[in-house]
Amino acid sequence: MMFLSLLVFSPLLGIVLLMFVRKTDERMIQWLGTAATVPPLILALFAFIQSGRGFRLERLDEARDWVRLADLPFLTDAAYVIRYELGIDGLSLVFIVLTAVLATLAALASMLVKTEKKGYFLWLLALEIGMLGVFSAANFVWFFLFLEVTLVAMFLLVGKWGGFERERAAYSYLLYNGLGSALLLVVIAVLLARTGTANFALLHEMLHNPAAEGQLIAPLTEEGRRWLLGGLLLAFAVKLPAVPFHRWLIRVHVEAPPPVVMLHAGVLLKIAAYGMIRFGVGLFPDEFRSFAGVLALFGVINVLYGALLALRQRELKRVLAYSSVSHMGVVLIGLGALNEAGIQGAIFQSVAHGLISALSFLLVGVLTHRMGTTDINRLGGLTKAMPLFSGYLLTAALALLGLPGLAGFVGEFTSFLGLFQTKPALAAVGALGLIFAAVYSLKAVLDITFGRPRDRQEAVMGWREPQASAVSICEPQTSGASLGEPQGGVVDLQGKEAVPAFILVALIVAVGVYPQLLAAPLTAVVETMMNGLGG
Amino acid sequence: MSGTDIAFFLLALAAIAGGVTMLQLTNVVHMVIALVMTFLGIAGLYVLLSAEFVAVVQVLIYSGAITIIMLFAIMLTRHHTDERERQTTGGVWHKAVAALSVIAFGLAVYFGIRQLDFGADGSALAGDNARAIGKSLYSYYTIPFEIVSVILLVALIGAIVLAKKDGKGAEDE
Amino acid sequence: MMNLAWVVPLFPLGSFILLLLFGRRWKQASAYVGIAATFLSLLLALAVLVDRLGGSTYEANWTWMTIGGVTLTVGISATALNVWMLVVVALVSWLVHVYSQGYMAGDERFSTFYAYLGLFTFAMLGLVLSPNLLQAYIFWELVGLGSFLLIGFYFYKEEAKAAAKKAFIMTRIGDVGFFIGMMLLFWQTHSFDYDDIFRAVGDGTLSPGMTTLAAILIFIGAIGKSGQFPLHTWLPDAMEGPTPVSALIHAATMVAAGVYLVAALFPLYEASHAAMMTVATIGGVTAIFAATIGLVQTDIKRVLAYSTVSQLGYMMLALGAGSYVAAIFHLTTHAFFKALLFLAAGSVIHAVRTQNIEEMGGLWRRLPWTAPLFLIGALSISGVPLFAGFFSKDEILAAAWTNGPRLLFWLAVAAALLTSFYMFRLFFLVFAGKARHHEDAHEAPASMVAPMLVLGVLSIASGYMQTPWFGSFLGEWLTDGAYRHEAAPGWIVVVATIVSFAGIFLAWLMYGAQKMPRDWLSARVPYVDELLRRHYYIDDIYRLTVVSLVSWISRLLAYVDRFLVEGLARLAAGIVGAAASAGSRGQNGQAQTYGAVTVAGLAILVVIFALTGGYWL
Amino acid sequence: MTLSAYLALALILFCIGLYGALTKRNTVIVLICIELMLNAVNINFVAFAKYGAHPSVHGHVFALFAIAVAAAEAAVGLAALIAFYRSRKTVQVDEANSLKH
Repeated sequence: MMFLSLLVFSPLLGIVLLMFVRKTDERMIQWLGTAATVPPLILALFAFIQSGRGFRLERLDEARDWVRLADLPFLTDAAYVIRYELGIDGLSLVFIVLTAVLATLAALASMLVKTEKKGYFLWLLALEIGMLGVFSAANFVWFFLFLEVTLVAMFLLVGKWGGFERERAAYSYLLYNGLGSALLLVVIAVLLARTGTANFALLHEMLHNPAAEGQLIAPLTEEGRRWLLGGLLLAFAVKLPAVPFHRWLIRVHVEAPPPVVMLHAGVLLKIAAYGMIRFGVGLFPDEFRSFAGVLALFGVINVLYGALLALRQRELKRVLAYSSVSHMGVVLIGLGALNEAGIQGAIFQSVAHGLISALSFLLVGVLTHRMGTTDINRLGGLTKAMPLFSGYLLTAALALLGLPGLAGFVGEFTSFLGLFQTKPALAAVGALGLIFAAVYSLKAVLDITFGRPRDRQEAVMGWREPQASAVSICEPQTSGASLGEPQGGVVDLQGKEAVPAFILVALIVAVGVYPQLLAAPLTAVVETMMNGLGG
Repeated sequence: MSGTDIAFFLLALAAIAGGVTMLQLTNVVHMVIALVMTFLGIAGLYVLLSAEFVAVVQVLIYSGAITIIMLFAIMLTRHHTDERERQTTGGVWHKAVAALSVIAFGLAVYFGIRQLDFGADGSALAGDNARAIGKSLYSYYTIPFEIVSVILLVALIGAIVLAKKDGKGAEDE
Repeated sequence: MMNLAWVVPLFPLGSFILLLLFGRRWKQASAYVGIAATFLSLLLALAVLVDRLGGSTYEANWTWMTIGGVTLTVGISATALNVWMLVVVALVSWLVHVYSQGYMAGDERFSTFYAYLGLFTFAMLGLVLSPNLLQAYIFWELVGLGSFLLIGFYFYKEEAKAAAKKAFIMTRIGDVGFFIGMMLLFWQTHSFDYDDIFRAVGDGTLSPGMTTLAAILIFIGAIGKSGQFPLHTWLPDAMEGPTPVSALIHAATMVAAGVYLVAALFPLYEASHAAMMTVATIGGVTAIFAATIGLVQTDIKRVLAYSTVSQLGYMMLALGAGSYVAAIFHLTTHAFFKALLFLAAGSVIHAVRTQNIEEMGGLWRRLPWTAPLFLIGALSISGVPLFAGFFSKDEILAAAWTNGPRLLFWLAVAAALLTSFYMFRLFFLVFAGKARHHEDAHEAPASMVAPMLVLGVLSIASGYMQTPWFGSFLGEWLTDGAYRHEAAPGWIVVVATIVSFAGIFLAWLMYGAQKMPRDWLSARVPYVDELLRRHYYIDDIYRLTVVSLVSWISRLLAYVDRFLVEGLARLAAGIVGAAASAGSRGQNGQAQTYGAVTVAGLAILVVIFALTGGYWL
Repeated sequence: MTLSAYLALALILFCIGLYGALTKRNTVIVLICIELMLNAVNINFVAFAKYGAHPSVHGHVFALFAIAVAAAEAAVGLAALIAFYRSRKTVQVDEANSLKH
């Protein structure tokens, strides 16, 4: 079976074909780039539907020899062999589908990108390969390789196609995430050295089965495991990001081109959540217990910190950036709960926030294109001129604040449900974040869509309410008109732009109304993990 | 104490004495001469280790060829050497760090090799080892042997290119 | 028909979706979709009610989400209370749908309005059918959404924007209390189902402390939604929405959801004396508190809004005093007469295009339908005998006397006096006296009058479901026959009657006959007047405490984020940079120095390995 | 004699060579010290060939290879030295410091 390889590397076809397209043929590039994201989408949906009908995902596993590091007589045959291994379970599948869907929608939304379109799509497709690979890898080394592909692709996408301060944002991204990766690499290297394998299933077996303990190249003490888990969690905390490692996220959200942020906030941040669940809970369940309290505490801090800072921001992208910080806190809360509800909640929250932030940034892209700014002070009353757009924006805000019936609620509810059963007092404090979420998202969105309508000229020319004192302590406001100058008058969402927005809203509502859709493939995974945790 | 032991100690003493003398002397030519003693001592040790062929090669290459070209190099480059000039680089710190590191390294390795003994006496090696080496070189080690010859050729050409007076430099003089 | 109860909320949902998709094309015809949908809901709800009266019951659950071994469900539960609420909501909603066709005619976003109404009705119907807390919470928030959207319907008005935001956020504060309480109950009982929770309360699985805590936390949700003190300030502001919305959401249905919730969870509250006392106290305080503010308001809708807050306080007081039936009874009658009052007010506003009662007057002749209907509503809310409000209010006073603290009883009586006073102040100012430049004021179209007529009838008739004279039909049905009328002393009825007439008389003296100066109060105790006009400065207190505290913390965190966190990152980067430049200065070109350092490093590694044997960790 | 005696001798010579290579100022002497280190290694090869776990002639062959490479290294090193001397008029190691900062 080559199914997974096909799934992961199918965007390569698009990359190859794009090479032959002339740089100036933008229509063709847009068309081809979007089409190239469709094969993985079809394959992912096919796998999702099949698994829903009882297909066992293990049958998709692939393995091939790749590198043989050492051939020493006293080692067992499998030791120090790094294989090309792909394999998925319900957890990966959910994220793969999310990635495939968002990649296609981001490619659609990229029609607003005007400069160097060819290179842009090449890297966007590379980014998709990396993301799909991360979730399909069944082996630590390949996980890391794919992770680095996303790092490089994202760095270039931010650095070349971003806003005014794009280079700073790109370096910030690269530095923080590079450090996280380095830490991850150390952990992977130590694990590989001690166990002789990088395969998740084998590692799991070796670390848990007392009988397999003898197969370890060298013993791994209790303390050693705790250090490894600590390193792992720290690495992913940088990538999640947890406060105080969140500054890069703000810059990337503000500076990166909106379609790229759709993928970044939608999928890349979730890699950290995926990593914490898969490796943290999966490989070191016993040690994870001792970290659970810290994780939950950081989760609550993230939630409140992000929400409180989002209150102050007067630029839509910043509000969304801090809300991302806040929402990632909910993921930590779910993990910190360390029970079925919590872990499921963390996964739900990841998916839900993926969809919601994709929707938000899709709309941010349109807003930037139409008004040339996302500065809340310069906008207002958009419902008049752009009723459809405003409706979608309001939906995004409502989803962001966790309105029941939309996806955000399911994630928050399930995560908090988990934490309330282990640390009710902490959870109660964290629940206050729900209030702040309502305040910041409504404040930002209502200021844009409701109230006195302002025309585009006013927005661009820099009309500003005389309340400098409120603004002064915020960061210097960048208008971030990265997608070229606004063109034409203010027009509402057009057909081609409305399609991705509609799909996202439909998904958000579907998950919110009937979460079992998402819970079904996860049941087996969560159960396995809970068994690992010993009840 | 057998004769071999006495021979070993004498040769070892010669080799170490040559090295230490080299470190102490100030005249460059004297230093090279002191090292010849070491090389010869090592050649003797090879004989003790039943490696006559290697011993001969050692004498030919080291005591002969290499020493000679070193002396040539010294003569070609030597000019107004002041005997009182510093013979070593850096200050006290540099030397201390170097010495300490070397001693620490030596001690650590010494504790590793102190007890090393595989119990083999290697008596089978005695005798016709030149023939054995020849067979080995032209059968088992053919490819490495060829590669070494290429390396020597490259070194030869490289040395010529490097040492050749290049036109521009000559004009400057 | 009972097993079709789940279809009831789906009609308005269908209307919402259809109007969202095609409303722009249908324009004014959108109203018919909404009216038809709610009418179908009403018919089906009535059918369910008939079934229920026949004694059948029905409960159904569907899987919503599985978490490990736990399955969370959504479903419907046709208890007496639920079915009763279903009918009340469906009825009022249908009437408001009909009324809006006239009131909102010509509005640019006419179809959007009906779509939102549909969404709200769906959520409200879903809420009252909930068999478990989780579903209740979901629909609880969704009704909040409907309310938010409709308050902000006139989006271009800054006040509407602020009011919508405030409504959502204030109720959210309450909702978080609800959320926490719900979670605590799940933590203790591993279920959201009402039945399981009541069982846990009954067999002592739930400790008394936890019961009290959860009950009070959930009550905070009710405080937010029902506009109880101290989270009531959004409700008067919510009057920025179109008047039919005020009638439906902010008078008859959504704000009563808090009362419904406490009633639905009544066994939980009954198990905790402290929780009951809290409910009663908050209710009583709110009743008198809001009534006093209502005395001085000049906006017709705001008077009614404060009156709503006050009446909701009554219902809470009844619940706290243990009289579940009285609360639901008052909820029902209040839904009818307050909806009537709001719709009549809407008709007045429609006629004179202002909301300020100081600018109205002498409208009795000009509005021949509206004025008498308004009078019926006013008489009913004032508790004048033979009107619906009289019976339900009497029931509450009796309950407060028998079970509650004496103080709360007297507060309720005082509130009743104030109620009839401010209602008739309103009546006299608007309809009596001489006409003030409203020559063009004319009666509203039939589509607006007809719903008011229905409500007018109900404002009288609904009282006879539960009277001391003809039997307690409602009470027996709601409690499955276990109801016994509180043996309250007969003088309470007399006191209530006297009080309501006293209020009306006082209002007549001041505003009708003008025998007493209007500034009687403000002239004597100006600061009290000022206090009332400023709504007890509650908004200002919030602005100065909670809001400024949060914004202060937020500002502090912004500094922390910008200087401390960023500073630490810069520091780390600076250290690396400094180390790099130091290291580059170490690159002095001396090959032997490099060699020495390398060898030193090698030596250190070799020594470490020699000492440790190669492995540590 | 035992293996460890030869190894110890080789170690001492290696250390002498290493110290000299790190501290001597004259480039020729540094090169010679490196030759000394290579010789020390050769002793190990030959010693293991006789006293190692598997006595064989392979050690000798490796020693020969090492000598060949050392010769090549000496030749290239001295050629480089001559070139350096020609441009800088010096053979002192510490004056060859243009590659810095």
